Amino acid sequence: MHLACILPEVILTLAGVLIMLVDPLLPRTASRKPTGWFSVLAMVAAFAASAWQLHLAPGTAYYGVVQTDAFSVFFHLLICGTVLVALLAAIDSVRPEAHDMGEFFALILLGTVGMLLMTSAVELLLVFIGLEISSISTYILAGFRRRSGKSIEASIKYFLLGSFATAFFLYGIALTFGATGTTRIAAIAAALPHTTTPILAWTAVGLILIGLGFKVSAAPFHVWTPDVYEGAPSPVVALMSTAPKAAAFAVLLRIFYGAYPSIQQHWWSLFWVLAAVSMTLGNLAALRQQSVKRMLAYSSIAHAGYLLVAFTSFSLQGIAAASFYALCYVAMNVGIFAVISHVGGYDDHLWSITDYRGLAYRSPVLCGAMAFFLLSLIGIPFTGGFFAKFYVFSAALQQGMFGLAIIGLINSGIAAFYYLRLLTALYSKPAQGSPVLAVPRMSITLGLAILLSASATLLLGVVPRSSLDLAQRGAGTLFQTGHPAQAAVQVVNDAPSQ
Amino acid sequence: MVVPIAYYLVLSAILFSIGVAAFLIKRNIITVFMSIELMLNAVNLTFVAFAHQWHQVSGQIFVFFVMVVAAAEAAVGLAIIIAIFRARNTLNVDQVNLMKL
Amino acid sequence: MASIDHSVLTWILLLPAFGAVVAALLPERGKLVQSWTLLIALATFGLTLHLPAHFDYSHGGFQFEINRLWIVSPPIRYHLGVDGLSVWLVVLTGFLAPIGVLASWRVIDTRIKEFYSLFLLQQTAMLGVFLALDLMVYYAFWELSLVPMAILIAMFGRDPGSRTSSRAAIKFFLYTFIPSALFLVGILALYARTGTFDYVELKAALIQNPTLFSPPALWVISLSFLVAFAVKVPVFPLHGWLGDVFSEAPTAMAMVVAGKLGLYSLIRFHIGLFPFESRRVAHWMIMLAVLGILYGALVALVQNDLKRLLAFGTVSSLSFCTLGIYTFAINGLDGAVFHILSESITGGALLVLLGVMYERYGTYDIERYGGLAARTPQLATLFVVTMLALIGLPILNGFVGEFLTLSSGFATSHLWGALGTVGVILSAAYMLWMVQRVFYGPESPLVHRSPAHDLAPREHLALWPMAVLMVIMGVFSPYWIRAIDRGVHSLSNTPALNHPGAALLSSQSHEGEAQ
Amino acid sequence: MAFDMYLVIFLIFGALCIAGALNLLLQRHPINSALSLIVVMTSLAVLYLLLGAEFLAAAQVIVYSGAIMVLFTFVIMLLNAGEEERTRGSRAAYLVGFPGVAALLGLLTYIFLSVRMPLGNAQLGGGTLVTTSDLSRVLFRDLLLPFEVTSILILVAILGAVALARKEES
Amino acid sequence: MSPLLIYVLLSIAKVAVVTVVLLMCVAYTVLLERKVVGRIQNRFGPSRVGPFGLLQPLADGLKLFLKEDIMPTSVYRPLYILAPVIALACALLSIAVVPFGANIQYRGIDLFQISDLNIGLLVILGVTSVGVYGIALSGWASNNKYSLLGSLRSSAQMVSYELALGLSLVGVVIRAGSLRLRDIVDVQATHGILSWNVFGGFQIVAFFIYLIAAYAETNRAPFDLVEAESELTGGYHTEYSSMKFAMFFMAEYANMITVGCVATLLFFGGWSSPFGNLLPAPNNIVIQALLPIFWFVIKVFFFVFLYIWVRGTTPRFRYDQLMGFGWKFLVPLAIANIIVAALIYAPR
Repeated sequence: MHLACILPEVILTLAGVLIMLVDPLLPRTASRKPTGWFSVLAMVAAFAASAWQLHLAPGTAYYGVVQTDAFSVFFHLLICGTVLVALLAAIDSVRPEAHDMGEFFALILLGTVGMLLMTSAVELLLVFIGLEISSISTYILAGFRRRSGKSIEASIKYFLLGSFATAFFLYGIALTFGATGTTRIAAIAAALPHTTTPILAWTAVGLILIGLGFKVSAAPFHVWTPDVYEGAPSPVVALMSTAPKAAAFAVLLRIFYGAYPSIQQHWWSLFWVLAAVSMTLGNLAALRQQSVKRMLAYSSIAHAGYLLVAFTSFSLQGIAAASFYALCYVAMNVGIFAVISHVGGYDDHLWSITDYRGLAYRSPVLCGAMAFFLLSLIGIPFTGGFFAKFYVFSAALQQGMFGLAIIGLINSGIAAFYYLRLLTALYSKPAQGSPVLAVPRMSITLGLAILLSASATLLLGVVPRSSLDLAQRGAGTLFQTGHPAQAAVQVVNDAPSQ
Repeated sequence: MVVPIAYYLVLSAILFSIGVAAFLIKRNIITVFMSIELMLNAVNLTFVAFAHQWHQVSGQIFVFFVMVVAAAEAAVGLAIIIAIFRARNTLNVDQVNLMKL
Repeated sequence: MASIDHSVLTWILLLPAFGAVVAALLPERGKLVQSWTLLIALATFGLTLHLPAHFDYSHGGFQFEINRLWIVSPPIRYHLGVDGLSVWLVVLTGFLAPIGVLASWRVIDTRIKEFYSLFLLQQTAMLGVFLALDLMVYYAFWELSLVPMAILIAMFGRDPGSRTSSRAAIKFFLYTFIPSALFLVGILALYARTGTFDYVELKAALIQNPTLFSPPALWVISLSFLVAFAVKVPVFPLHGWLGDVFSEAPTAMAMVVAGKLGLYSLIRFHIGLFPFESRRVAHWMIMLAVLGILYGALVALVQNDLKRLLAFGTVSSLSFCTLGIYTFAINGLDGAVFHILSESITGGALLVLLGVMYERYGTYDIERYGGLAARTPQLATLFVVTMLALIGLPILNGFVGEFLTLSSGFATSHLWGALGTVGVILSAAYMLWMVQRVFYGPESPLVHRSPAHDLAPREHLALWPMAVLMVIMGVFSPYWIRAIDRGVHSLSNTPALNHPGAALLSSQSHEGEAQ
Repeated sequence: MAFDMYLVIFLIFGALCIAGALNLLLQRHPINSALSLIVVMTSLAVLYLLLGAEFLAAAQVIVYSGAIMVLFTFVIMLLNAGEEERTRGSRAAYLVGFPGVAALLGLLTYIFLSVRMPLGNAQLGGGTLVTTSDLSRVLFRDLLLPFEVTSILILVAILGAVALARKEES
Repeated sequence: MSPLLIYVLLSIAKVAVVTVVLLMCVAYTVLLERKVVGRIQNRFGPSRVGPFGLLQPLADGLKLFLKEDIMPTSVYRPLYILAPVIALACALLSIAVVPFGANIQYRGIDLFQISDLNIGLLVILGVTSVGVYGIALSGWASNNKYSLLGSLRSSAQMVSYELALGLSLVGVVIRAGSLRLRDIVDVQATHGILSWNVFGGFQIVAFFIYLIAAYAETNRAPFDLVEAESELTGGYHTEYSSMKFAMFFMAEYANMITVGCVATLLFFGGWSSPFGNLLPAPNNIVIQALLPIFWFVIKVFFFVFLYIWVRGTTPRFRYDQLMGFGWKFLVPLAIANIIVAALIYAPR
């Protein structure tokens, strides 16, 4: 029973270890592609296992350290699906002759274990360790293209700022522990209303927000994002701009709604500011970018801002909207980076927006996919991006956050501009005299990756019902467990009537 | 034989702040990384102090895990630093700027 | 009613979308894609004709309704329906599609699949806007309608891939998108209080429960609606995008870009949902409309580019509709809706004609034309007929709308009415002057050099239906007005503020659920 | 007198910590910074002892001073890192950083001192000594899963260190 | 006298006695080494100063003390001076927690152990791990390529073998259920040699791992690559002379003795007699106190002798062999040993 709660994690760990064991035994000259296929298989299994977890009765395991509920399963599915797509995109984009591909895939699998644990952990210690596993593996993956100075530079920047953020996050946990004497999320929520040192908890909230703000690249903690996205290999960016971020958002939700609901009045304004600054700064900076990857990096900052809008509405809809936004965001982002990793090439020889001019004339299908993802990022109806934004802002408006909603939607107008710049470039004729670099044939795996993410984006835009239901169920579990205080009040109110 | 817990916390806050300051102004990547270690150590002190206050073992265990994490980070971080030295032949953060910040 | 009545709207909506998907998959061989698109467009048109044929003119509410729950929470309903206001607009959209296909038949010679599938997608989006009765569904189609247009402008601009065409695309997109974003805030704000996106329920809720919103809040919401629609129309100071789009967009797209979506939305959602607030802005809107009439006409006078001239002419012409709408007189509203129809047809016809000329001479520059009438008499004839319709010659369709709107304008304010009439004269002036410069006078070197091809059968096929329609609409206007009247009756001043809206609306919503 | 002893030890090692940390900040040669950091870490170990965390004190010395910092010095030696150049650095770091750090310090100090009473005092002895077996009882039961998961973390770190430090074959 | 004063005075006395004895031992271990290695190499070793050369250490010491203290110009001075101090201090420090004999107390003060800590074993590990800095910094501060290479080698070597060393002790700790050295000895005391960890505790594999790793930790042959004369001249102490050199020298031998003490405590029953309770306990309190010390010294001497013996007879490893051996053989073996030990002791 305990093992069932961490079944996906177990599968992925075993697979990762197996790859590491087998990899040295393979002949030096042999292709490492089969390890990629194997990891795809493992990820599918993990996805299935997560789906199977839906039928488990929600509950905790391992002495209340992990919790399986609709919320964790939702994010499990999201993360497994995203990593699956990223893996598919990576198999043929990375150089097949490289000898460290076994490690590459093993790192992805093990990193995914960390992300999955982040979403299901209800003990801050496990959250922290999961966060570190996923972070460290992404630091390494970012520097995987070692021959390029940029890649390793991205790695060091990511590493230093990520660790810096970790220290803040940890400080926040320490102060929470100081205020409540526990690091279990439910216990914190229960102890918080009675603490003698609430000011510690308030400080903790701020520090945790700084720490996780870095991880989700919310402005003003976003400084690493553009450089890292630009420098890291595109298949890795497809992964690290999506799954770890979704996991970090899950942690944010879990911590703030699960542990700190009783001091909500102290933190919602922080989210307000963070959201507004992220949206505005991200979009304004994206306007000036020439590099496609940098532009998308800034856009991801803006998207983090949109998502944070959902946090300001302290409601079930808010959680559901945030979860759903995370889902849509990863679907479209992993897709667009899958395209970029193919078009730009492993060494990013095509990087600027002008390089992408006339892509429609060279490979119409890829270009169509990219255009579709861009439209979703803009938030055009019948794509996931639209509904995501819609839910987030409707949740915010239900709490009367008019200012934030208006800032957000004006921002989405600004954002449309730079996405369109790329979009129109795709469909323009290539500039005269510029060398037309051939895009290599798309491999089946990449096609599959793009197809998966595109269909996910489309389905989320047309029939969002089932995924939204799951998000709402997850939100329900989180919102209930997060309110022992309210439950206590109800008991008190019930008492006289008996 | 008493010292207020708050003194320990203030000490840890001082160390943490010095760590942040060092992170911001040091120019050698290794030293920058060391300032992160200093920050983590400061946090550890907070944990131990609170563990003492609450008579809770879990606070100390947290520190134990932080040490493990710090060790893992050190291994990876130093490997990255070696790799960047190979690629760029410098350890100055200001010269690690192929991409504009 | 036949059983198809329950699903006909869905068919109308899905057929072009289906066609778009298939068109994207078809091989580019011969005229296969064009033929397929034409087939789909004609089929859609055929389906839309079902609506007026089975329309119940005695009934003021929505017909052919379909109302299913799409998403449970928040409750978004797949709610479609037509009433007298939208029925003819739907038919019009269906009617223009095959003409658009015919107009692009030869002009579009690269990336054919992309063009036609986007064209059909645009068709779906526009039909969706006219049919949707759930605000979210409506908004979805409203936004969707931007996309094919923007991409097509970027891809098939006058000089494909040039900076100007992508700038026009971006300009068009942003002009509409940013106000739409605020519009979405407005929708969400309405939803936050009323808990529904359904047009009918929302309207009832707003009427029954006036304390739901504070007056300033409702005022701001109504403004967010108004701005989004006004940009799309475009109303006078917000018309910046139109010139670029007209001059860059391919003919088939330029035909549909202006006018009807925005004006329809103004009537349906601004006036319909916010009767009080819209009356508060009425005199401003009338003023803007008249300014638009004059400004458009004056700027059109000095244009040297045919398409730009047409763009400003369109601004001027559409302002008559705005004028009519905000008089809140039944005449004005009838006239406005009728004028939307006629303007779309005439303007479309003119664009096709310009396209025909461009195909032959490769320019829109008026200076380089001259004496065309002698070489291409059929073209000239049709051009003149269309032009006369546009300037509002009696017995042609343009007259009806202009007359109705201006007369109600006079009733509201003599000054504005008088100025609007000046606009009519000005429009006659720039049109006639343009025709004179292009078709008469000495043959220009360009015309002299080029071989003279008069209209081809395909072009006849595209143009004659419109020309015939102009006459029919001018003569038998009551046939259309009859339906429109039912649609806009409840919105007009005469009965609006004291009519038993609540009772009527509640009966409608019951019907909606019964279906 | 005994009361004073405890406070005095705390003050001595606290001051040593701060001095070490400041020295880390001020020294220009990385090896000096590293040694200062070792001083900080070792003094912290003493403070842990004062707080009754003897296992942690030992672990602090073994893991931090004995393993992590050795790695640091090793790398400094390997790369022969010289004195750091006083490049201008980003001005933003100075403009925003220092006031920010000062504000952070001030804020945290204020907060901690304001809750001085509810937090109480640290006492030597008094049954607060946490033995290794107390620790292991919690570690291997309540926190078994995090402990196991740590192995994945270390695995990732090893994998990464190997993958990154390996010379790229061309 | 107040109890506190007695406590302080007695503690200081203990420290002084232990330090002096240890340093004496160090000096004579050097002599022993020269003698034994001499015999192994078929020569006599020092024999001129005093009877059998017994005063040789004194002479060596005097020479080193009186020699001019040379400070090379290009060294990094603070660390150059600090390094030998660290090395010697760490070498001497760990003896503080070693119990030399049975727990005999005078006025509540343990006579045969300077400090009895719950985590004695960890303290030894901690101090040893800090000892790396002495060698590492000396090489770096010397600003000499041989020194640097020597200290680089030593850092890597010591960090690598520390792992195996630490892991090898886990089995012992599991058996005792404590990190306190007295507890560890106590569980081995009952049945004499049969209950020693190395035999009765099934820790013979662990013992060998410990021994090998400890040799590497102390940079002794066959792992003395740090100061391999043929490759690196003097290795890390190439630039050192006189007193500072002597400190390194003393540190090395003190470490040997510490290793011997720890091996005795952990695997050979510490001060307990090899016959366990077979022999009747002596009545005389003095014999009762000194007999354990006798056993302890015998055992430690054995280990010290073993050190010298190994040095005299085994060839040196190559650097890659050294690393490969440590990581690919010792560490996995140590982990396997932990698993076995856990399985053995789990049923209890």
